[in-house]
Amino acid sequence: MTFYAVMATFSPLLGGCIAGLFGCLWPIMSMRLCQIITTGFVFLSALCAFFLFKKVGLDHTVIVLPLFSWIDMGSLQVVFSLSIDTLAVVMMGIVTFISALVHLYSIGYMARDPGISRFMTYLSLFTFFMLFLVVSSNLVQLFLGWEGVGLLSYLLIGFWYAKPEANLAAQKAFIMNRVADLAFIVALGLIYAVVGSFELPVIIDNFSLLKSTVFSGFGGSVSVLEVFCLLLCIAAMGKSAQIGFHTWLADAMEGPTPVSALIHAATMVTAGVFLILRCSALFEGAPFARSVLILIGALTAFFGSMVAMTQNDIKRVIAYSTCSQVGYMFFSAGLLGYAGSMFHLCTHAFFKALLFLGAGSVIHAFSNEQNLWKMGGAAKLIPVTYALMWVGSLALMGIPFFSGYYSKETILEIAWGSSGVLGSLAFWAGLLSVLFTAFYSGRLLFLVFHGKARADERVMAHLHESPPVMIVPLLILSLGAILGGYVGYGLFIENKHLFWGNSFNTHFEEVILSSLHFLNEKNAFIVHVFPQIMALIGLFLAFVFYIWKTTIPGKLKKQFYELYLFIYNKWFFDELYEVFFVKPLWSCGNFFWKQGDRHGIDGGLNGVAKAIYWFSESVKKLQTGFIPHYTFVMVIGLMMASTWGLLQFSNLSFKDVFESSKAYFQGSCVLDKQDAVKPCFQKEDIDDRNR
Amino acid sequence: MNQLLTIGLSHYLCVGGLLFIIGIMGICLNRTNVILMLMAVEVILLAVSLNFIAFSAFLFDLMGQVFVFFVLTVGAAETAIGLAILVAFFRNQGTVSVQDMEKLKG
Amino acid sequence: MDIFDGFPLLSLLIFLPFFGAVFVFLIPQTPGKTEKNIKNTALFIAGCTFMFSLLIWGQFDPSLGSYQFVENKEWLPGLNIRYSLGIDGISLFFVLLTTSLIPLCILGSWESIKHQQKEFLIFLLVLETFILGAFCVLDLLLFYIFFEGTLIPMFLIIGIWGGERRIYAAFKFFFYTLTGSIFMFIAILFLYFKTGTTSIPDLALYPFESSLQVWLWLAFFASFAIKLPMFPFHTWLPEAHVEAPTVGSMILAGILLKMGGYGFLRISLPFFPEASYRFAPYVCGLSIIGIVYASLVALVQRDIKKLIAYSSIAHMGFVTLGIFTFQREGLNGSILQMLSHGVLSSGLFLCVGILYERVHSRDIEAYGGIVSFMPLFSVFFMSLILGAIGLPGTAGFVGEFLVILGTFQVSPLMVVGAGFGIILSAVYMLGLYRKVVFGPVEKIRFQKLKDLSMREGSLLFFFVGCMFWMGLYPNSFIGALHQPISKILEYYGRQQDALVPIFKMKNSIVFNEREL
Amino acid sequence: MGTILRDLLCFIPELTLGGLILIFLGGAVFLKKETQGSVLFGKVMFGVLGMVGILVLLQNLEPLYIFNRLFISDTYTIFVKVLVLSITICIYSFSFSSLKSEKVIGVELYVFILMALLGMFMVIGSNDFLSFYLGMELQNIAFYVLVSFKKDSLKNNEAAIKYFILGVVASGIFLFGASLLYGAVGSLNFQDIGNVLGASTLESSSGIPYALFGAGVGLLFIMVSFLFKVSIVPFHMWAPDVYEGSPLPIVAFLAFAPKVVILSVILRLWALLFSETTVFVASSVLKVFPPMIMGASLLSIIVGTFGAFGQSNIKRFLAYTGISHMGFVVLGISLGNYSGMHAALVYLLSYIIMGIGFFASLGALRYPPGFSRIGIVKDLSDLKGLSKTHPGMSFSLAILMISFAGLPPLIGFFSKLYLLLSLIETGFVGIAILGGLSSVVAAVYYLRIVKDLYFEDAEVSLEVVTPLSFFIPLFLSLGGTVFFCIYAEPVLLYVSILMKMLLGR
Amino acid sequence: MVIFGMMFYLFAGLTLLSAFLTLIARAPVHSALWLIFMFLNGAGLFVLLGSELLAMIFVIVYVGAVAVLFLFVVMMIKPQREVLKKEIKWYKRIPVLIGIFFGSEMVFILGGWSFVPVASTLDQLPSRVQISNTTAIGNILYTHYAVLFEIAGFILLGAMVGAIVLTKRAPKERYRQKMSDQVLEKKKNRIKICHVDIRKGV
Repeated sequence: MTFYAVMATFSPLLGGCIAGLFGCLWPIMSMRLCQIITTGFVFLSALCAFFLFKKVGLDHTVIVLPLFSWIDMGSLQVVFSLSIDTLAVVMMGIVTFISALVHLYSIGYMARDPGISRFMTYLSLFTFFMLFLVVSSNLVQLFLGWEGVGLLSYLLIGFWYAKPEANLAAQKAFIMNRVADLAFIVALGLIYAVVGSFELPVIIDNFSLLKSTVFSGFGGSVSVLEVFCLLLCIAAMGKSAQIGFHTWLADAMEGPTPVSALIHAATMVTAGVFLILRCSALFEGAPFARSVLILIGALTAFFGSMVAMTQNDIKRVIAYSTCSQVGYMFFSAGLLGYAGSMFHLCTHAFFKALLFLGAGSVIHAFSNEQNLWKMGGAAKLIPVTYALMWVGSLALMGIPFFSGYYSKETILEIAWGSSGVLGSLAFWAGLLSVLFTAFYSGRLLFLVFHGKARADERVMAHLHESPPVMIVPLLILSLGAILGGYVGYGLFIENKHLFWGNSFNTHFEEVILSSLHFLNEKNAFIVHVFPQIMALIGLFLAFVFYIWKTTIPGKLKKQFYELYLFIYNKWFFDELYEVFFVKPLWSCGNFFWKQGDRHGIDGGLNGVAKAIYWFSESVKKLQTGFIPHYTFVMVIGLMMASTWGLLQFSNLSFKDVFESSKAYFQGSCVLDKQDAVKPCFQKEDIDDRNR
Repeated sequence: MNQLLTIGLSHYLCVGGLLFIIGIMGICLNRTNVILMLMAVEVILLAVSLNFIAFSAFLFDLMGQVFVFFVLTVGAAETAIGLAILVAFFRNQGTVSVQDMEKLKG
Repeated sequence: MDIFDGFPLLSLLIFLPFFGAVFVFLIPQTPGKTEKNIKNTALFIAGCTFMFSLLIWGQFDPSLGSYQFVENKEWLPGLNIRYSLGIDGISLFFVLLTTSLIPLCILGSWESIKHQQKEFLIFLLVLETFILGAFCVLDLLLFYIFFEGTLIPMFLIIGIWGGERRIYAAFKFFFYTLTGSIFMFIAILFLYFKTGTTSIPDLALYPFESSLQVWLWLAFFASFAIKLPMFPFHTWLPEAHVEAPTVGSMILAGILLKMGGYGFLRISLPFFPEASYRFAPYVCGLSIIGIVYASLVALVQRDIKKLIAYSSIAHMGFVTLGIFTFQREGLNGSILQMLSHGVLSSGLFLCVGILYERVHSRDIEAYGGIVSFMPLFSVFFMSLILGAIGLPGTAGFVGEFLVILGTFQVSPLMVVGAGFGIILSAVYMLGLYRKVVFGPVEKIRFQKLKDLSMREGSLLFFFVGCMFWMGLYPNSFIGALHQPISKILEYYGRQQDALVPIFKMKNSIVFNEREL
Repeated sequence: MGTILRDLLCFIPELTLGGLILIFLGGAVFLKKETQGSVLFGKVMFGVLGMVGILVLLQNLEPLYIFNRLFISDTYTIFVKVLVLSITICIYSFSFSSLKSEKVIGVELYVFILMALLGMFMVIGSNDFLSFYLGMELQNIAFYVLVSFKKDSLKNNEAAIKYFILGVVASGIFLFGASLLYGAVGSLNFQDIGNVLGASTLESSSGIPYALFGAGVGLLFIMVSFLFKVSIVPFHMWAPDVYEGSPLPIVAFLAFAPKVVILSVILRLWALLFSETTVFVASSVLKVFPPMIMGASLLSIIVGTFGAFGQSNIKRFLAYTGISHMGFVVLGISLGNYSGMHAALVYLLSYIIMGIGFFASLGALRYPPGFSRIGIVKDLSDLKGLSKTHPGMSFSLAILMISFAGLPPLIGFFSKLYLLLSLIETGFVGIAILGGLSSVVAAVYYLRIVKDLYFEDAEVSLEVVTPLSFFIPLFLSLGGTVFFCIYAEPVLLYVSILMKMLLGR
Repeated sequence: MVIFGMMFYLFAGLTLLSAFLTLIARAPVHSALWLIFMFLNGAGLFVLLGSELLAMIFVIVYVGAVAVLFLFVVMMIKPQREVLKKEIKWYKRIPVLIGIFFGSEMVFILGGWSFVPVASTLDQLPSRVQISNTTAIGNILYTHYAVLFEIAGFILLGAMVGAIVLTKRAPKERYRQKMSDQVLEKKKNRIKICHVDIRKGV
């Protein structure tokens, strides 16, 4: 059993290292061989993951395998280990499965690219880090995987290093993640200060301690648990590109499409959700943090889908749709609907990957053209992709019998079921975003495949179906998109206690979902049927706008131009960050360097140097070379010494000096043998002489 | 009256001291030529020998006078050397005035 | 330990490079022919010093609390100043850092030093003797002699083989450190006068009264704060780095900065506990400012070396932060941070040197698209940049992470300041990498750039390998550090609860009683 | 009659010197060629000095007052005489060739060197201010002539006049002080003065009787003339000009020999008058002297350091550095206690060791024939780029500069160490810090020379003239500088013997 | 007794006056003459103090030799009358003040001179009545201070040699005929045959 666990986690690393070492650094292996090795290893890991899923998921066992002790410092023990429970095994399954398909797909997609072996190594290393993150039991190991994933996404986004935009986007993504990870580091510090260990089970055992220790500052008192969960929430937002930290996701589309498919659809963005679910036990004790989650999730869902409507680049549309779908998962997790959010995560992985890879083959077909307004009328020319895109979009929109319907429906039910303002806010935001999702996916389909061909003839002539190596993964994914919902619902939602037993507490979810069964007739309609209607309305609107009366979008845009601009420019977040963060930092840096170092500290030092030089010049001027001056200085020295000496000698004050000299003038010391010895100036001696 | 006329040791010492001061000031205040400085040196030596002899007389000890004897010889020797250096300087410089001796400074 | 009991191991280690330098000095300097074997002999000497230090590491027994390989001989007849050597966990790793870096520097200087090669190698070996001496010595005055001794060779290296304003930089470097260490010298003499001995182990136990401690602490602080550039005294470092030759700045950043930190650990903390305790908030404040200040200034630098110099100021800010938290994690973190910074910054400077050899310019704008010509170099440069950023799995992370753990227990606000520094380091480091390595190749003159030669490749491989070793398995270092740190923290342990709340919110964090 | 013979036996070195002076003068008469003769006499000079050295060492060791207490001969005098002799031999050996290049030729030169040596021997051995005065005058006259030997250069004459006048004023002050002392104490013998002044605790009732005033002032005047000879600040004005004017070998002789002699006499007086107890006893008249001399020495450290800071002329630079180093030595002496004097002597010895090496290497550097300036190198900036043309010479110069700057591990550092330690032991921590900081400022200009040597490239390619005899002093001083930290016994042993003899009275 | 007092004041006054005038006199010759007058009065004072030998020696050595030497040098150098290059007003002020202050201090010290109880055993010399001053000095000079006497001789020798060395000027290079070289001169190193092209010049 442990063999499978180790093989599942570390085989992508093995594949990546082999391809990396012998593919890029010391290129003795051919490109083809690299692809085969990496894809093979990832498939092997997928196989083991599948086997593990059967073992752990179905037989409800938990595997814990300590690897080596990273830091052992008496009070601080950090031991890297693999601990696989249901949540981990499900995530492993998804990650390895999707990654295998993406590897396969990218063999075809990146065929003519010179750096294919480098690309494959990055992909398999990414898979390894994702798996390492998923299987970790302590927060430091999780953080290591977390940063590894961030690094690989940086490398992959910036894969085509020739394009300056790609580099900028990669750097932006990495820095945005680092900003969020600061919260993670502070959380680590906090947890260590209070609990003293990073092991998740230990932390969860100290739940009561965490709840009781209180930060009493700035007015009210905040429990440590609340702060910890809040920090985790910020970290998750960073990684899953939620409202505050989403700007990097759109720019990440600079990377190759398989990258977007793997990273920005299935795995990395969901790492944030995984973190929250992993620490779900803690979130129960942190109501404020949960409400933040819900708010952020709902807002992102609404924001993502709205912005996606106005994007012209096919990949940006799908990227913003990911953003909104992850928003769903967030607020479902916030509402304690863990199973629902996990289920939506799985189904979303499938159909979003399908959509991305489909978009990839579309771009491939249109010879690397990404702008929607330069495509059109490709339905007949690339019928298979067309069909698959339809499957993906339908699943995305949540049309019944497709996987999206089941998971989105459960989430909306949870939103509706959970009491409180936030629950209903989440529900209505979800509902609105269902409408927008339907609209933009319909828009995407109609612009690409229907209407007249807006691309120039050469592109249209060259338009052809993608090679089988790209189509097969698409087909498999479409199966998942279609069947995944039904199969998953049975497994994830029906007997959630049994399935998720060891990962998180699904009791609350049970309560919410059961409360839905005896809804009155009107509410039941809203919960069960209304979302589907909204989806159909959205689709119909898209059909009207882009097939039937193609002039309407133009008129609408002119009429609400500011609103359009506001939405198109992603609510001006980029410009906001530029003004509030980037500019002040640069000016601050300049100020410190110019004023601080140049004039401040160095100025002072050079000042001292000049003072020394001036003083030495004045000493040299003292030496006038004029003999009387020299003797004059000697006399001064002599005179100073003797006066000072005299004062010291007689420790007399000046009065005494004056008085004794007066005595001198009255009677000088007459010398004769007898009184040669007696000092003249004894006071009584003078008196008797005068008498 | 006779109080004033009985000459004590301190009278001689005062004369010696004043002579010494005059000698030293002679060098300090001298703006003209070096010869005056050499003469001032002679004045200093006279002052010192006066002191010595005054002490020797009042201490009834001959050490002072022997010292003056040697001071005298050394004084003569120094004057010789001083004038020799002065002559050498005069041959090169042409004048003996103190203000010309300012090449070495700084 | 047994077979080497009588044998003066440490003295041999210290003076081996010196004798090597004398040997190199004696090799006749006929141009062309002997160039080769001068370099080889120097490398051979540095190599066997490294082997020797590995032997010492092998012999070292981490469980022993006291100093090991102790030698004690009469030195100056009049004074009770003895020639005593000995190393414990902390100085062991610094010795290893030195002995491993110097051969690499000699290898690194194979082509970059064109004129007067023989003198360069001699100064290098003499410098190594002084550095090793400073780390292995147990007598305060000897420490001062070796501490000061390093100034002259470094001054000459910067001065003779440096860039345009090398003289200004060499002078500034020299007199900045000299003024600081004059106060230390007076303090050492005062200590000798007060206690009658200058041996470090005895002075650590001597109970100084607190008013005296303050003055002595300040004197030592003046010297160490300048050497390990803390915020207000750091302006010499960028100058020295920009003007020093590649190898010079490798040594300067790699080892010389560590002497300040080592001084704090070896002298300031154990000798003057109350004073260190009183000044801890100010030092932590200064180091936080240092981190943020240096990172911000690094953002706007156009010269690569100056950027890396400011980044090393920020990293060293972590070191002082870690030391003055008086937590076990803090101290471990600061030592690991010093070791990792030693490896990282010398690696980075080597990369800059390699670039400089090919393009002869240090201005960032002159670069772009290196990766298409030098892919291998870009990979090594990337891994070093990641180490500098402090990505988990690399050496940079371990140090910073432990320092943050330590600082958190003293005051959470400072952690935010330090964290801000970490983010900024990511910004300017990646900015540097993007501008230099990535980007389109419009600067035509890169056509003839060739990738890393075998020598440069192996050098960089060592740096990267060492970095990953420290990042992935730091336990190999922490084991040996346990005893010395607990010795240092002996005094501070008791003070645990009476922490001076620096920026701490008025919280009632109830520290459950953790064994220290 | 026995005593005269015994005294004469102890006086043999001085007598031999006297005889040699006469022989040299006689020999000079029969000389045909001017230059060829001086070479011959140069060789003879070596042998002579060696012989005198042996004679000095043959003296008996236990203290002996000769010529009814005018002179004294004990181990202290022997050691100081040997020290002075070795200094003269070293200076003479390296300056043999540089004298010719400075056109200072003629047999009389050796006569006056011997005369100066005779004067110094007398001063060291003197036990009475009278014999001290005569010895000092003999030495002065010899130096007046030596300094003004190059009579055709105007600068040299001006320096000679300045030295003469100021020297005479100083000896005038000395005489006046001696007369006052004689008046107060009645005899000029050191022992009598020691007994009268040192021991006499004064009745505190009516204050100090005026005679002791006179004695105090007299001693003060004498101390002033000593400080003049050692060029301490208020009386240092002559040093820079005389050093710049006179030829380098003479400057070397002037910079070391008289200072050692005077400092040995100061130490002897100090030991007599200031035993451990009386230095700061309030009642003694002598409590004035230590603080005053400490003030003077601090002033001279500061003036010396900052004077040398902007200097470009080498000899003037040497003058100012000499002043600052002597300031340190006198600072050590002014502390008055055992460790102070020990530190002062160590500092003096290390200054001599380093100084001779420095003078030797400077003396060897000459301007190339076609250059605007001729003879021995004059300007510090001419040293630029010496490392490229003469690596060996520049390396030795650099070592000496670094040890002058007081950087470990060379001898300069240890001398400063002893001094600052004794300062701190007597409680003057503030002054120790001041001393430290001034040595940092001093390090600036010492390292500026190292900068010139190594970092700059050459403007003028200097020639190096190194006769065989040049290497003896250079290797001696380099050896002393570098190996002090390893094997410090000889220097410290020498100093401790001097101290034991001095304080063991 | 009175006459002694009068004589003292006469001599002392004249010495001080002449010392002052030597240093103030405009022409160096006048100052030399005043110097001679000063020494005479000084000798007078010595006689008053009872050391007539030294008085006489003073007259001979100083007045006879040294002052005359001064006159020779003054005649040789003929320095112009006092011509001041730069007249500095302040220059006169401060040293004079210092001088007066120093003088008063000196008088204060020397004025109240009193003898310390002489602890050391002075070699009590016979009172001045029995032996004349000259014989007394002669006695101790050649017994007690014989060595110093010799050394004084060396000092004078040094001074003399020094004076000669300093003032001796090397004889001018005069071209003497060397008969032997003239005789041995050969033809070839005197005449050189060189081929000159037309209109080119050597």
